[in-house]
Amino acid sequence: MVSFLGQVRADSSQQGDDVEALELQHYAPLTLPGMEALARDVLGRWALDGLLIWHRVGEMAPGDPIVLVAAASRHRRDAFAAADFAMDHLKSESWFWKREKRAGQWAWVEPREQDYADLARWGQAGV
Amino acid sequence: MVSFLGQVRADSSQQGDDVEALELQHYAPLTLPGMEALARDVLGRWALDGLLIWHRVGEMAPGDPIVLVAAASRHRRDAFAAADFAMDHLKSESWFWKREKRAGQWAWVEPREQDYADLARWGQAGV
Amino acid sequence: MMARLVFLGRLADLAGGAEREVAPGSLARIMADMGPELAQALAGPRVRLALNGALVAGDGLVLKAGDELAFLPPVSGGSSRSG
Amino acid sequence: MMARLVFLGRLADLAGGAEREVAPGSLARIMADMGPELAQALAGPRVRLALNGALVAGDGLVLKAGDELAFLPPVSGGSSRSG
Repeated sequence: MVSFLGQVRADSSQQGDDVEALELQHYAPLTLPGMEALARDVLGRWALDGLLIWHRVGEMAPGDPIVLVAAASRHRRDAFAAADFAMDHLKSESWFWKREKRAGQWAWVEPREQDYADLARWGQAGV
Repeated sequence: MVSFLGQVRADSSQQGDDVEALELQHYAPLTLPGMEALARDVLGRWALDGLLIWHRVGEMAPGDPIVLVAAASRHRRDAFAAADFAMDHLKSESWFWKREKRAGQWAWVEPREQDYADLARWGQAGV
Repeated sequence: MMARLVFLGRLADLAGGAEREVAPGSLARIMADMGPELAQALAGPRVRLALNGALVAGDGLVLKAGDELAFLPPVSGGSSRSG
Repeated sequence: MMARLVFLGRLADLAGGAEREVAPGSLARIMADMGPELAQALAGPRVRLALNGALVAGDGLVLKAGDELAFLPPVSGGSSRSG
């Protein structure tokens, strides 16, 4: 079983290392079907005994767990590939709006186009 | 953090699914320096915040945990690659002798040359 | 019965709340009833619309009673996690 | 003080135990003192030797007091795990 656990970074997406809190907002009518479609896609690509894709939303502190993906398979190579693929796509197919708190002030994090680069590894465009 | 947990298979390395128990034997004067060298190699190849390489020896039952590798990094890609590399090399660089119990009888498991195939992915020969 | 608007990310700050009930009708009419600052932000080229969970184009859109229309600004970039 | 032989895997079954104390001396003499079946198995081309933890060649090897010589048959193949 391969698992990936992501934790909230202290220095997050922009300069500095003074992030006090992170808030992720999602829109469930889009996020949940997207995650379910991703899970179906992963299960169709590799022979897995089990798959878990979990993502927190709401307010979190640096060091908090934020995402967990786990894939179990008879074959180690499948489990690694499935977890890696799921993480790449979860990042880009999920609709998350993010803001960070620094010195008591919340600020929204701007989009970055380069987030789609990881998807190129899998030979398809980001959705 | 990427972790790989391996469990003892019920059908193990040979035909059938009737393995009652597995015993792994190692020779510590070779195994431990080899694992330490592997850990140094992994730490030299990727920027990791932490690395765990753990392997059980002795008698185990199907479903028991047998190996755990975990790599923590600021960068997800590094953590995946380090854990994958460590598993490939742990499998082939460790000196483990294995026997399986079926219908109350222990039998040693014969070597297979194809176990070295995974190492080719990393562009070096097995040691 | 009313229709519902949902504002994500920074659009919720501009709208003064994450949701708003509006009378059913054309999106053009609903936007006209908003302040110009909010209407301009909602009409931005990078804001996408989801009607009852499905992405749609805004041109000529008419909201019926019970519809939910979400305004989705570009999602935030960068990684917030170490792994 | 004696030297110690260590037998791994199936060689321990053949030797009737995982370890054996022997008088220091040449490996050739030590092997000659064993039964022929065990000596033949230990001298097999795929059996490797480790002297005090380091792989060595057997030709001309002489064990000193306190030395540990391990006989290592080929390691077992196949995967015992699912992941």
